[in-house]
Amino acid sequence: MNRIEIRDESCKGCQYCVIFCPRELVQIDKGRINALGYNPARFVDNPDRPCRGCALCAEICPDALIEVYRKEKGRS
Amino acid sequence: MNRIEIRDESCKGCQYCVIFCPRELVQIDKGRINALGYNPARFVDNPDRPCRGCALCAEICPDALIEVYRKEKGRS
Amino acid sequence: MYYDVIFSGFGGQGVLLIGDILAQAAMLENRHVTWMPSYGVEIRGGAASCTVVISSQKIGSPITEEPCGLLAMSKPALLKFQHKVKKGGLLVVNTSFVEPEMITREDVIKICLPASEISYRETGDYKMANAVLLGAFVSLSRVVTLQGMEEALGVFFKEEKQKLLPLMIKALQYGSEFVCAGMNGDG
Amino acid sequence: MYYDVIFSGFGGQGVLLIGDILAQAAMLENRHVTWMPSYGVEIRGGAASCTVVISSQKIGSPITEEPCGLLAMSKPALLKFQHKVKKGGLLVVNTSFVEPEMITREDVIKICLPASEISYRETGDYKMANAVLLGAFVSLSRVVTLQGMEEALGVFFKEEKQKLLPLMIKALQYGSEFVCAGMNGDG
Amino acid sequence: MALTKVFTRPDSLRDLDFHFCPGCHHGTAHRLICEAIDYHGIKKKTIGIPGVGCGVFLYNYFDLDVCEAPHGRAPAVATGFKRVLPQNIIFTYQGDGDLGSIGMSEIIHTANRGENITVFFINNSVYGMTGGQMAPTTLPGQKTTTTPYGRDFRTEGYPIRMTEMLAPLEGVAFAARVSLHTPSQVKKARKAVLRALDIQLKNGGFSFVEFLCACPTNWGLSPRQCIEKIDKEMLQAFPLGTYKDRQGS
Amino acid sequence: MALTKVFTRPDSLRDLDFHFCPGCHHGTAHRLICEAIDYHGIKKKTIGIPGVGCGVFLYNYFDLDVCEAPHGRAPAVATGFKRVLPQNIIFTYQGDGDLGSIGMSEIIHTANRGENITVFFINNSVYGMTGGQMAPTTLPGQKTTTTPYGRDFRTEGYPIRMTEMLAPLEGVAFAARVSLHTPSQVKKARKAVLRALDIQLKNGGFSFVEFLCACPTNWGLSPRQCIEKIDKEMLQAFPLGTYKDRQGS
Amino acid sequence: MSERKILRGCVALAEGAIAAGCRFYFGYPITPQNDIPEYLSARLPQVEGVFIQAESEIASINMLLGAAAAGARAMTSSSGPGISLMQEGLSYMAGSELPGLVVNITRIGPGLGGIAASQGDYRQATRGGGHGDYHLIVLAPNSVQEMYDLTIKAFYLADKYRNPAMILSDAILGQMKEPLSLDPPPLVLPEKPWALTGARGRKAQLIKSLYLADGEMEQHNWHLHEKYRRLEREEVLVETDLEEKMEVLLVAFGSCSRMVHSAVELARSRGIRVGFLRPVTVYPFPRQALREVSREVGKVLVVEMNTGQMWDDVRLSLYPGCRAGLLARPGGGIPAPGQILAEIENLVKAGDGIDESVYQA
Amino acid sequence: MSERKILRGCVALAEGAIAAGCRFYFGYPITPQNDIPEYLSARLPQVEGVFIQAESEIASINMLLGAAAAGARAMTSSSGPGISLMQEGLSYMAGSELPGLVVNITRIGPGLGGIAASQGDYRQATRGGGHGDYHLIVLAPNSVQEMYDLTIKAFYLADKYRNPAMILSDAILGQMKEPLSLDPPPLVLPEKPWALTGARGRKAQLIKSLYLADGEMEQHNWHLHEKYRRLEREEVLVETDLEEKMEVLLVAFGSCSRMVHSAVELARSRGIRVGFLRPVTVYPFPRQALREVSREVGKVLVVEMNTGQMWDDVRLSLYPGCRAGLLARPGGGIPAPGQILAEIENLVKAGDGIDESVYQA
Ligand SMILES: Cc1ncc(C[n+]2csc(CCOP(=O)(O)OP(=O)(O)O)c2C)c(N)n1
Ligand SMILES: Cc1ncc(C[n+]2csc(CCOP(=O)(O)OP(=O)(O)O)c2C)c(N)n1
Ligand code: SF4
Ligand code: SF4
Ligand code: SF4
Ligand code: SF4
Ligand code: SF4
Ligand code: SF4
Ligand SMILES: [Mg+2]
Ligand SMILES: [Mg+2]
Repeated sequence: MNRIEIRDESCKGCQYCVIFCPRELVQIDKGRINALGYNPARFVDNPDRPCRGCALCAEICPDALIEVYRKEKGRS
Repeated sequence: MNRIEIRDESCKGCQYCVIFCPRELVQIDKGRINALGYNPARFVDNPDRPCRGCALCAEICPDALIEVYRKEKGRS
Repeated sequence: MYYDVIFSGFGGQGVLLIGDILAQAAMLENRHVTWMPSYGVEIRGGAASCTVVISSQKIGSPITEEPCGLLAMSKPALLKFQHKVKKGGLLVVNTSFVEPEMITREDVIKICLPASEISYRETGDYKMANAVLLGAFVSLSRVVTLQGMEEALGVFFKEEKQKLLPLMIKALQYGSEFVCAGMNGDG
Repeated sequence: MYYDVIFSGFGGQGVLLIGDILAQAAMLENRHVTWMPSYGVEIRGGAASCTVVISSQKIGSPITEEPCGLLAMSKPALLKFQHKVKKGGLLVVNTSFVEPEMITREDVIKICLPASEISYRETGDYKMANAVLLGAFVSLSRVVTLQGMEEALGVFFKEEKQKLLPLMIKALQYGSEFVCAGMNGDG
Repeated sequence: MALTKVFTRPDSLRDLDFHFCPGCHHGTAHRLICEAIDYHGIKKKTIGIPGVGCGVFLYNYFDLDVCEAPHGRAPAVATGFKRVLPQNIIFTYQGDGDLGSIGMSEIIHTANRGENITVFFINNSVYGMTGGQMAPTTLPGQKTTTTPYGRDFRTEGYPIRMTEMLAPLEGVAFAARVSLHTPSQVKKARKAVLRALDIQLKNGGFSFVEFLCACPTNWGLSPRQCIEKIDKEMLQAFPLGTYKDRQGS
Repeated sequence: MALTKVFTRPDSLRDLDFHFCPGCHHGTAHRLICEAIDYHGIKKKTIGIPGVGCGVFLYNYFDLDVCEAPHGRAPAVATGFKRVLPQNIIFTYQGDGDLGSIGMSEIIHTANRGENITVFFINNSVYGMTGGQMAPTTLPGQKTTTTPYGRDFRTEGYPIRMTEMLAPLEGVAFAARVSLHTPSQVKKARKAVLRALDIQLKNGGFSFVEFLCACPTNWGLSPRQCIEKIDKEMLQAFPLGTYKDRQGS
Repeated sequence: MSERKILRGCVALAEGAIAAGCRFYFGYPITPQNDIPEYLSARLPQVEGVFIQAESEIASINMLLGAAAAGARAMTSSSGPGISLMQEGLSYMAGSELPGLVVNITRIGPGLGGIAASQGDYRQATRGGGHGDYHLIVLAPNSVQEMYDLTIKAFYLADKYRNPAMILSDAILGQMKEPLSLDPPPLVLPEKPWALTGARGRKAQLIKSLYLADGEMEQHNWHLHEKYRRLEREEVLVETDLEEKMEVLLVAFGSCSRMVHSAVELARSRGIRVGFLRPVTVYPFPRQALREVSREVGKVLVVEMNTGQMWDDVRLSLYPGCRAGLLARPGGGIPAPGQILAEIENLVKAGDGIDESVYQA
Repeated sequence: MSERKILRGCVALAEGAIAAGCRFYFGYPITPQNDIPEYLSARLPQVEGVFIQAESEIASINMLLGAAAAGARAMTSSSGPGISLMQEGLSYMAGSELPGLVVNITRIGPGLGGIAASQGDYRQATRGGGHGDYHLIVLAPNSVQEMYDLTIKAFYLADKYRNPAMILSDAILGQMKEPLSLDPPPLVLPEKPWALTGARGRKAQLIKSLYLADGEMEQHNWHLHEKYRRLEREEVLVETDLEEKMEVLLVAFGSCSRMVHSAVELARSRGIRVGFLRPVTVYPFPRQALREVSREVGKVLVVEMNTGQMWDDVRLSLYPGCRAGLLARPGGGIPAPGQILAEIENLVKAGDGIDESVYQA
């Protein structure tokens, strides 16, 4: 149930998040063109290999568009 | 019979030649002031320790004022 | 004879190129001509446009406040320039990218054509939309002859690019025919 | 009242300093005064000189073409400046370095003194020759009082340098006395 | 079960879209610096000085006092600032054209003086802003708009390695080269940025971080291809690492 | 028995007294360069470009074509010459203020381009011509007219070692530091000068010779004391040696 | 017959340089002149020329100094801030009497400025931005054809007078395309016995700007001054389009003169008798020509894309009694023909004796 | 009572800076201004100030830019070639509206030049040697007292107008000693809410010269222009020494005006009615004052130590019908009072309507 939020109206479709998500949960939305004229990235969770909340996608997004939500660990 | 010639009217009395002659054959002529206003260096040969023609004095003179004359070696 | 036109669209749509071609054609027909791209600050942006002035006299300003014609390939282009067009001037709009409702001018000659679709249909490539629009523009404005245009095209599509030449010509002709058909049909 | 004088010699002889002292004395006596060193191109050289102008009025040019006085401590100094001295002006020459025969001007008041020897004799140091000459110059020109000079000296010889002050004063006085003696003797 | 936001934009970074091209790493560098400013809690005493290049509009994005500097001269401007405001945190943000070409003299002398400032250096191997001309860091053989036949080292020289050149200077307390092309490199880069500012906070002297960055537009490559180029070519020419890290005094 | 003249002024050195102060090593450097020009027989194709400093009047002494250059920019001027006249021999002659301070950018980029010229660098640790101000090579603690309290490395930095900085650049074929304070050092210096010009003759790339020199006037020392200072202090801060010697291609 | 092509202004200029025999380019990137180095980086190697991207504008101008001293036709180009950085080098070149071409495709100033068209560097170009008593020869094209022709001319004048020359242009002229005839005059490269090429077959010689003997610098300054006066006498270029009984004379240079000429045509079509004068050389400025023309017209309107820089030159030239007003648009503003026309009409209506006032946009 | 001391001009200037609250100096050695950095390198640490020997003049001006942007009173000094290298930075400072003092103890130009006194940088100083539409505030002292006083004034004006100021002096004034009163006005450092000191307690702010929005640069240029016009209205300083029914008016600035004033005294002692006018601010130039004075005298003689640079400003100011001749001595030549007197006498004899000719030495 971890998840990410992409501010997709500002996304430039560079695909870095797509390339680096270890779970392949980010895709380029070919069916949409945002106001900037790009096909934005989209988070598509997959129950088989759910989001780790690892934030690699966020780390690599050069436009700082990704927020990551993680379920609290027991201990912390 | 090796010897040096110092263009003493251009000498600035820096004493480098005096310092570096291994035979102590160059002296500052305290009794003379040249046109530049300096006490110039003077070559004073000494039969006890004659000039080697080594040109160390000439090598070190920053004003390029010293010429060195050496007797020809037998072989050369 | 004096005519000035603004070609405007997104970067990559080839508006600078068709301006260039028109200028070339005008030169071949022994007109005076200037081609002036827009330029902004040192910052990257999507818009591209150019102004072409054609005249039988020496040309003063290469910039125009009140163009005789506007060829708009994108929404921002239309919005930015349509109000400037001279009364009775010419407005050529690519409706593949612009909704016709966005045209607010009533006092100009308008021609709307879905150039990108036409381009794809006629040449198998979306990229010839600019030529389609240029064909339409030239046929209507008659600032140069269509023949002159084709000759000018030859200057641009040489060597490796030569294979594009027939496509370009086809697109150009289609745009032109589109207009003539309309003219004949409408009156 | 207006007086201008050039002090000139080799670098190291202290001609700039005595110019400075004279200027200081003039200020203490509420005169207008300027002190102007010579300056050349960016190249090292032996000559040094300065011009001091003293006036009861605001001073225009700090440079002079026709000085009232010249104090020459070296041959080049004499050769360079003696022809400039105003007719009837004053020429003070250090004959320890300059042969009196080199003085070609006849239309000026001349005073020749072997200042370096005097300095050595009177103060045990060759270096006060400048003060000896200054003393002579001031006594003859009377542009400032000898007392003013001594006061001015106090400004320059402070702290570590204070021990030089008595020597300086002595040299100054000797130069002055030399002149007065001559004046009395000669006429 | 509650979800915690574990990654978001730093506070010092304004909520504004970057003007950078898709895949340009200027944005990543911007974010990392803002994160470090937030981490150290120095937003209210930091002054940024961008060089002229695609980073020149830094003032739009950083919620800080910012001063423009002539092309290449940011280190001199920063020196002026730091001497007047020794308690403030001063950084420059310069491209490879700005710092390595026209500003070579300023960066070396500022580093040599041990000026207590931090320099962030964006090495994308071209002049981004002016349209992709050769930079001092352009790779041998690389085509740019002013090396249409590829950079020829015989007449145009080899890429200059700024970090290696600066690190030996005594005034330099910290010098590191990082890259921004993979998430793990970004994490390392974060540490270098934090350390550089930390040193300044401790009056340790001059600190320097070089970022290897992509310029997809002027490399004529997709962002994806850019990652590859960095991996295969840039890393060879510009080895990553911390070249110097001296304890602050 | 006949006496042979075994040492005299080189032909390229005009029969004129130097304007340099007593004990100044500019004269020695002048002589060595002229000797090397004579040795290589290149007097008629050599062009000298002095920087601005006490060596600026080189044109009075060298019997060569000589071109003035703005302070610090001799390497750029030399580049212009060499590109127009690749068959000629081009050298610059620059002081430590000229080359190491204002001209830092030009020397580094010229070296990095591997420009096939020779640079003679007179390091006397001060600005001689302008009256003894601090140079980039001034030693820590050294008093100059602009460091009346001694150079403070905390605000003014450490002496910059130009030879060490340039040698690693790929374009550099030869880089050596020599000294002129003893006859045996002068002999070593002669070899370095010869080698540097030789490399240029063979189109080997950029060659560089740094001379440690005394400025008795601005050091406030007698020439004799200067020798000591070079021996005790300069050699420590600026180790002698050939830092690079690449075969010409 | 001469070849006709449509070229961008910057490219025409680059081709002009090549036609003039220039084979050496040194420069540093800056918008809006990058078309020149980019084009030449590809073009020069084709003609065995040398293109160097210098590390800075300071390096550029000094490489140019070196190449010029070696006797070559050589050039650099830049814009605003880059030209400012060249001022020391330009002063040295003028002082050492070295020819060479510097192109300024201006941007807005002061400071970083913008890259839109501006004429704000007129003073810097014509008054000498560097130190000392000197001038550049400054040519201000107003068409792509002139970007080509005047570049050739500039090299010729630079060599003839042994003085650096400048092309003062802007983003409009640099970016726009127009047809031009590539019709270079036959290339005759002058002898340069003063150039330094190694002392083979002659005595060693020098190029320098500093003269040390007594009075030598003063003499050198007068020598340079005499050269500038000769330029004023012999090399002034001016374009005029006059009428009988003019009511008002318009003066403008460079790209701005294009808008002004459009306005002149407009005004004439409305029956106003307007004259037009364009300095083509802005240094030497056509003082004499303007003086003579202004004798016949009481009112002059200067139009500039700055806050009024050439205005000074115009007022220094006018026939006594004649007054000049100013229509100024700095910072990228372009005086549109309509705006100029309105000003002309105001002026005509205003009656006699206009005030020397500034008309802002 | 104020302290009186004999000081060298450069030292007086340095003391003036300290009296004005300047605590930051950045500079690079160059003759004949080395007395300023050398003196301040010892003096500033005594007042907790900072002295930095920059690596170049470019670094100097940009350090100054930084210090000024941080809100400090700061300065640099240089001469000829060094000032040329600062032109880009000066243009940025003017464009970013940053105060700060630049001192030019001029040397001969163009090029390397010599270190003797010259006024050949007048055009560069007053016309803006850098790119774009801007001006420096330029003060030209003619005594050691003014080296002190005008330095204080320059800091004050720079802050008031947020514009860089320049002291335009020369080797004569820099080297000479005169008595002066060290009588600084009470030091009131202005608030600088625009300065960058970190955004504590307020919003983050910017200092920049580039404005991107449509029309913003044009507006910014007019804003700067309005500042220069205000300077012209409110800050002109001029010294006059006039007579009734003057036969000729002499105009000179800086050290040259000293020789000219001597000549004026000489002429008066010979019964010639001569007036004297000295621009103290050379930018803003006293156009209005000169216009008014020249109304009463038909003949003006400009005396300059260059080939005639201020001459333009004088001619732009004169009352219509009044003409100005020029006595010029560039390259280190000093117009001696006797030479000037001779010229005055010629002029008086010449009758009406002198020609605008150049009198060379
Ligand atoms: C003095 C000066 N010269 C040239 C320029 C033009 N210019 C603007 S940015 C830039 C270089 C940009 O390259 P870089 O520093 O590598 O930054 P990037 O855009 O690649 O991040 C240049 C040359 C300028 N503004 N000022
Ligand atoms: C642009 C510029 N700045 C400053 C100067 C003044 N200047 C002349 S020589 C010199 C430095 C001399 O020092 P260095 O290069 O070490 O040579 P040295 O005299 O010690 O041999 C300086 C700063 C100048 N001529 N031009
Ligand atoms: S947080 Fe990790 S797993 Fe989740 S989308 Fe991002 S990269 Fe993929
Ligand atoms: S990394 Fe960021 S900008 Fe790139 S595609 Fe993903 S969300 Fe969009
Ligand atoms: S040649 Fe050698 S031995 Fe002879 S004087 Fe010179 S140093 Fe002495
Ligand atoms: S080394 Fe030369 S200058 Fe020095 S004392 Fe000896 S001869 Fe004279
Ligand atoms: S041009 Fe290059 S550096 Fe500039 S924003 Fe685009 S990708 Fe980034
Ligand atoms: S000042 Fe120094 S460097 Fe210059 S000539 Fe004298 S000793 Fe040599
Ligand atoms: Mg870059
Ligand atoms: Mg030195």
